[in-house]
Amino acid sequence: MTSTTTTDTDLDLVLSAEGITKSFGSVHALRGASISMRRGEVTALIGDNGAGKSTLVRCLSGIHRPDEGSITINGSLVDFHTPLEARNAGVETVQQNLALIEDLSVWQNFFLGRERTRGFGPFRFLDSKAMRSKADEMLGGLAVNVPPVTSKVRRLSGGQRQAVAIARAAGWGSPIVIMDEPTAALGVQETARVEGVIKRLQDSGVAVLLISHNFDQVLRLSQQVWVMRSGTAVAGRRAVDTNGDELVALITGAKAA
Amino acid sequence: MTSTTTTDTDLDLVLSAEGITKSFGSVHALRGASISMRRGEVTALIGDNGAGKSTLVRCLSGIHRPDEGSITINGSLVDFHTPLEARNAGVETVQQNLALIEDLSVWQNFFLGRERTRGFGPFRFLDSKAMRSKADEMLGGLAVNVPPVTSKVRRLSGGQRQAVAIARAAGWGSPIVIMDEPTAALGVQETARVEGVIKRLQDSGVAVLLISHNFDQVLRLSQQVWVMRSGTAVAGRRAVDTNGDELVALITGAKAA
Amino acid sequence: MNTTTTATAPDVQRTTPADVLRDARHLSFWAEHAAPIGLVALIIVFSILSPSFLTLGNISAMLTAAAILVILAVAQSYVITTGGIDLSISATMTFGAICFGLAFSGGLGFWLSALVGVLGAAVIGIVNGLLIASGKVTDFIATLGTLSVATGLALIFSNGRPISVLSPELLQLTTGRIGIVGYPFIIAVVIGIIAWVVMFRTRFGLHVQAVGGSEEAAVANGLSANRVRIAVYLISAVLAGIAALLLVARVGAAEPAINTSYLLNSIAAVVLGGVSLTGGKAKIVGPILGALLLTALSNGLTLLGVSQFYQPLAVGLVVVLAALLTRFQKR
Amino acid sequence: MNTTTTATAPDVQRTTPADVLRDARHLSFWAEHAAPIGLVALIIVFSILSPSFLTLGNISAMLTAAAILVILAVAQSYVITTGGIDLSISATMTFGAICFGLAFSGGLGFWLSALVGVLGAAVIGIVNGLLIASGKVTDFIATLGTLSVATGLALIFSNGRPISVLSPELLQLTTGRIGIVGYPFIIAVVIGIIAWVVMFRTRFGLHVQAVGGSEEAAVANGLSANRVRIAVYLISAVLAGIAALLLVARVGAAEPAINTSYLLNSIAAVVLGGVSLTGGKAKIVGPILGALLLTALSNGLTLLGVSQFYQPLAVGLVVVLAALLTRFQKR
Amino acid sequence: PSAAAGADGSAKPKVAAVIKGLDNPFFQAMQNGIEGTAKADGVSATVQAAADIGDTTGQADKLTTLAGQDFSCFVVNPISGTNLVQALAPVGAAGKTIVNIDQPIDATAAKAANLKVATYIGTDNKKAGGKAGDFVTKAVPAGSEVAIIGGIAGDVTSAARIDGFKAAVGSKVKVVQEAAADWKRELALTRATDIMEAHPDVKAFFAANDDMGLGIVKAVQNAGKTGDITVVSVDGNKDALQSVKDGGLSATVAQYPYAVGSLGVQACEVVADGKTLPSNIESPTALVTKDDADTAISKFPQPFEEFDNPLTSLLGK
Ligand SMILES: Nc1ncnc2c1ncn2[C@@H]1O[C@H](COP(=O)(O)OP(=O)(O)OP(=O)(O)O)[C@@H](O)[C@H]1O
Ligand SMILES: Nc1ncnc2c1ncn2[C@@H]1O[C@H](COP(=O)(O)OP(=O)(O)OP(=O)(O)O)[C@@H](O)[C@H]1O
Ligand SMILES: [Mg+2]
Ligand SMILES: [Mg+2]
Repeated sequence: MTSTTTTDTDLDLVLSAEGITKSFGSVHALRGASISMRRGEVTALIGDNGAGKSTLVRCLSGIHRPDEGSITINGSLVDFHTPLEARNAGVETVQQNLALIEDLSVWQNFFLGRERTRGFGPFRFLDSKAMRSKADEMLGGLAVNVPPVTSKVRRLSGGQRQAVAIARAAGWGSPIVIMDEPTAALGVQETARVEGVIKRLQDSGVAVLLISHNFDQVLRLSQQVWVMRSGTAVAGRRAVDTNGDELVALITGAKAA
Repeated sequence: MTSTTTTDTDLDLVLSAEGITKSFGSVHALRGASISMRRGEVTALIGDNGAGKSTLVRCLSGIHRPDEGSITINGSLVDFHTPLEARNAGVETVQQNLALIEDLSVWQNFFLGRERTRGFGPFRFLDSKAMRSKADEMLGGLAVNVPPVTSKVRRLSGGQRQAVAIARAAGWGSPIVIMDEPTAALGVQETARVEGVIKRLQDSGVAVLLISHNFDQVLRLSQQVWVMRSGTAVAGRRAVDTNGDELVALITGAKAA
Repeated sequence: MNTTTTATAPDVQRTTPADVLRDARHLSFWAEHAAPIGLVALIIVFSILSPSFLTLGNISAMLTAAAILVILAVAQSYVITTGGIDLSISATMTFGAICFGLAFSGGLGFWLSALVGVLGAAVIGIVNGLLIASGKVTDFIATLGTLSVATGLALIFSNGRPISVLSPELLQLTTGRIGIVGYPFIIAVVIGIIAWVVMFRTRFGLHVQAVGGSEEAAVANGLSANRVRIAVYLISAVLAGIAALLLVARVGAAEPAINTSYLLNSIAAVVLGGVSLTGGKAKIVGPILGALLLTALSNGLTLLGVSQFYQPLAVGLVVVLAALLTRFQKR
Repeated sequence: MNTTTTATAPDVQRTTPADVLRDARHLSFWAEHAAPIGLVALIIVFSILSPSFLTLGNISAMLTAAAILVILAVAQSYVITTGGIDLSISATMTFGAICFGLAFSGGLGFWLSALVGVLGAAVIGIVNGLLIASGKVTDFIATLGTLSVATGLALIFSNGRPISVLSPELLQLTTGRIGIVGYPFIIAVVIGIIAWVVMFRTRFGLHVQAVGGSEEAAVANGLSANRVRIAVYLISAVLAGIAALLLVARVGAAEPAINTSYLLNSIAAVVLGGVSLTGGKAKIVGPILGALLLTALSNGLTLLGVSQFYQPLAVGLVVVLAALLTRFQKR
Repeated sequence: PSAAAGADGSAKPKVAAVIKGLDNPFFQAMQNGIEGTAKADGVSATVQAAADIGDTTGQADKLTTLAGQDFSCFVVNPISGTNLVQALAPVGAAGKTIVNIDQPIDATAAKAANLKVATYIGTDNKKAGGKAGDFVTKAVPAGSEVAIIGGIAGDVTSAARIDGFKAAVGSKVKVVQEAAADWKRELALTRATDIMEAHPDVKAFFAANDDMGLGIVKAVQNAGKTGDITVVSVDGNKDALQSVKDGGLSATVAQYPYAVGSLGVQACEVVADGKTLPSNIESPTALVTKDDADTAISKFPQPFEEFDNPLTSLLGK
């Protein structure tokens, strides 16, 4: 925590992405971005609109497949074809758009894609009771004020939704949790709650990747900051060694890294 | 600018809303909110998610009709049935969702609802040349880096879109401009540009209503701050008389106004 | 202006029992239940106007007549839940019937022929699914195309002629009954129950609803939207194939004629059942009741001897009225 | 890891000429132009296979035969641009034809009867518009309902029998021609031109596209989405009424039979013309070419003596292929 | 005078036929009649059909397409009395032969369009309905309840057959209901079942075509009333004849579509030979009951009773 530089041989490295490129038709969203995350740290990813932050996150969480580059998790190379594979490798993500389904209930959203079933053979039915109580417990454990897990997401306010999405990502004990602008649309109270969750995750040894436009938040919460510009990570800084002005200069390109 | 209280008899009052209520089915979004705006000032509206800020904005801009309450503009009562009426009364709004149409070009979006035509009688055709050059001029005057006005909005980045929406609202010389979270998703550079636009509007005598979750921004830009909680404006403060901590306390209800 | 309005409790999202009651007095209550309410209303009206309407014989006849539409409505409901639509459903049924008829005349025997019929229909379903899921063709156009293709194939295979099918199993299927309920309706109900259990009690059903609710979110949560879509069109086609067997059993022949009315009625039944065409909200019982409603409407109008000219008018009015009700549905 | 990658110029949004060229080599170029490309391909194939295809007489016949579908495709294109769909379009045409026929047999004379026919159709359009705009009924269901209602009314009014209309004006309409181009196609082209000018050169047309692009944004910009929607369904119905006159002129009688094929073909023509069913992207020339393509397809298959049974198959395959192309369209 | 008529009278006509929808076996038999006779006589013939029974303009379009080619004789079976008149106008103007089969072209419309039809060959649908009506009046006691099931509401053929039926039964039986079953077997079954519920005493059904008749037979069987209820239909399709034989349908009025098609081609040949046609050729219709079902089946698709073909002598065969 006191070292000011990261090295590639760091034993604490849980995730590293090297030279990731990704194009959509003629739009080159990523042009060889490299970042890394360490165990028990909050790593921040900042950059202007369209810098490629969300695209990088989508590559890490299996929604996109990078055109080039490699992703290493706990020392072994991975190649995600689907979000499920990323999940199974221990990467949980809170997408920028939350990825909740409005017409389903809170617990159904919680377990989407990893439902628990009872019965055997072709006769496997949803074990809704177990899932409801587990979802209740997970939300409760985060001490966020949410309505019953049986209510539809459609009836939830923006803040409540964000809480559900974050609790879902945080609740599986995954070693890596990525949050894409989790507090962008949140009010003060909600923001404070989410920051609390991030701190608690960090304390329990999880590596958190936080995307945010809010430098105060970034400097307050993170240990390592990556700055993206035009599809590449142009600079990496230890949070203690930098300040808002330097970050702005790095983002705008006024200062070379 | 140095007075620390607003009074109802203020001659500079350009807009005041009194006791606005609005319900959607069983959801009481507004429960008698009252705010006012003064000429040449930036008025901020803050509050937690779901406090009713956007709903109030939508009432002021003619999208919703309040269930109860009155809106006064330049001393005369108004009752908007459509957004067009609000526009004609001098209220321009940048909605939280920007209200741009992706499949239309920039200049078409600019003039939507107030197109210029040539010809006479039933044979009135769009004067696209005039509109294109006017739109170009309006965008250029704001000195924002945008692509040609003939390109489709779909091809614009988030920041560029925000610029178009703001230029559109700012470009008609309307005395009142409302901006609902104009910088929520913007990066540092884009945010700085938008703040520049707001200051310029203010300098030219326009009354600006700014909704934002960012207290630094609010305190930096505005002269008057209204705090909303649960559908009412619980407090009004002159910006010079308050600080972030007080605003947080007012928003959360930790401190009564 | 500096005076403070006291903040009321922040219960914006809470609904009180009083609200619920007020809602029930409002139209949204009626909207959620357009099909059962309409059905009960029709039954009351018709049984007052015609003494034959509520006789056991007529009820039995109605249920048997409703069986095919019930199955198609369940099929269409799966597709519509994902936000799609299957315009080829009745053409697929026709195609399945012809496949069955040909196999049977070819001497394959009832069970094998039935399998051929269902598999024939399934092929159309897979084509639909692949076009829509992998080909990214709009559901509307893909199934409009396969509607034409299936119709053409049915005409070509059958050479445009009905194929008589006389088999004891088929006869059993039409005439067999338990109490007053004929086998066709029993089959339809069994299919309805299975469809309900699959939709609401299995992972697959949850995934169907999730893809309909938001494909992007579903994919981000590790579901394969393509696989779900293909499965749904396959289910629709297989059910159309089963309906084809009932159709052949009912008339004793496989006919290449196009049944546009089954297509429109299957969609109308689903909408009457309270399912929104935008997807994400699954219902099975509603569409079944919608199918019964449409069958009862046609039966009652015939019993009353209402002129054939007034029947489309009556059906149109019922559909529009029900839709007007449904719009008050809560989201 | 602390080393800096030099930032490249931020040209993420800029498209270079090279990109455009690459795009053209890609499928999106073909997709935007599915209708003209398909039309040219068909013309080449048919004129090789049949010497009669490109004779003046056959071209003239094709154009006349295409007139009604061209008008309906233009009508449907307006509706689809707002993101709606008009399933009642062919039933409205039938209803308009019956109104015209009744007025004419009632002795109102050609011009007044024509007005009655168009007004009759317009009523259905207004009902559609009110149901969809004010009643907030899904377009699909509202027009499905009025399809039934209009059919019923046409049957009731005509007592189910065709009404012969023998008028010199009508005869003139069918037989008159300028060069090889018959009056019906000239009328269709004039309607197409007016529709194009209105769509792309007037405020109303811009508003139609805006409402289709995003109703919410259009309303926030001071447009009345309801008024636009009602207008669009009214336009669709009025054009269907004009098509009804051509229909009566062609078959010499106003007949109460529904022409379902016109409905499906009008939608297919619009989609072939490169218009997406989600709305917001207006096209007029494309749908007209789509209508010509479908007419040429049926004409060519007839010339080649292809059996009736293979015709739906061919149409279905063309629709699916064109849709597969269109999916590569750029957004 | 036919364009292709040679001086020696041995010229063969080039025949184009446009008939109703091939989704009905009736018109398939008609097509077979045209093609079979053409082949036997060494005449070239092209047959096109409407997509379905409601496809009036599509049929006209097909005819227009063929009109532009070098056919010398057009055999047409229009869907309605008027729908082909406009399309035929250029054919008539070019002096080509027009032979009208099955559904008569509306005389006033033809006159208005200056159209000369060489001959009309066909069965009066009204007469066919009449034969069915006569049969029913004999088969059931006077005053019995009778129901009618027609094709698509508003269809011309259906209306003609039903009108004929009603005229024949007059007031001898009581027509309790008239329903539409869109020419479909399944829908006829449903309608008949419903009608039997509403009118348990119904003694006879008349269906406007065989397909619907077979559906009604099934409904009667399901209700266990086989033998108690008389079912008559019109067409004389193979399935229907078989059903008559097996005791399902009580009778069908055979219209011999094969013969109609065949006569159409022969009429073209007569004109090509430079001879004149009678203005009206009646093709046979016959009521087929259980007694003659076997004969009818063995002769199918030819008429089972000898009939006087005026064209045979003209062709010198
Ligand atoms: N699916 C896609 N198709 C085409 N272009 C895309 C797609 N996703 C992203 N892009 C483009 O890639 C670039 C990077 O987008 P990205 O969403 O990664 O930016 P970001 O850094 O997350 O910005 P923000 O701060 O606004 O969220 C942008 O120019 C965007 O338009
Ligand atoms: N059209 C609507 N229908 C039903 N409920 C609505 C509608 N619009 C807003 N609401 C509800 O009204 C309340 C106030 O919403 P509003 O959008 O005004 O909040 P806000 O203060 O703008 O919040 P944010 O900071 O998240 O933008 C919320 O509970 C919201 O769910
Ligand atoms: Mg992003
Ligand atoms: Mg808001």
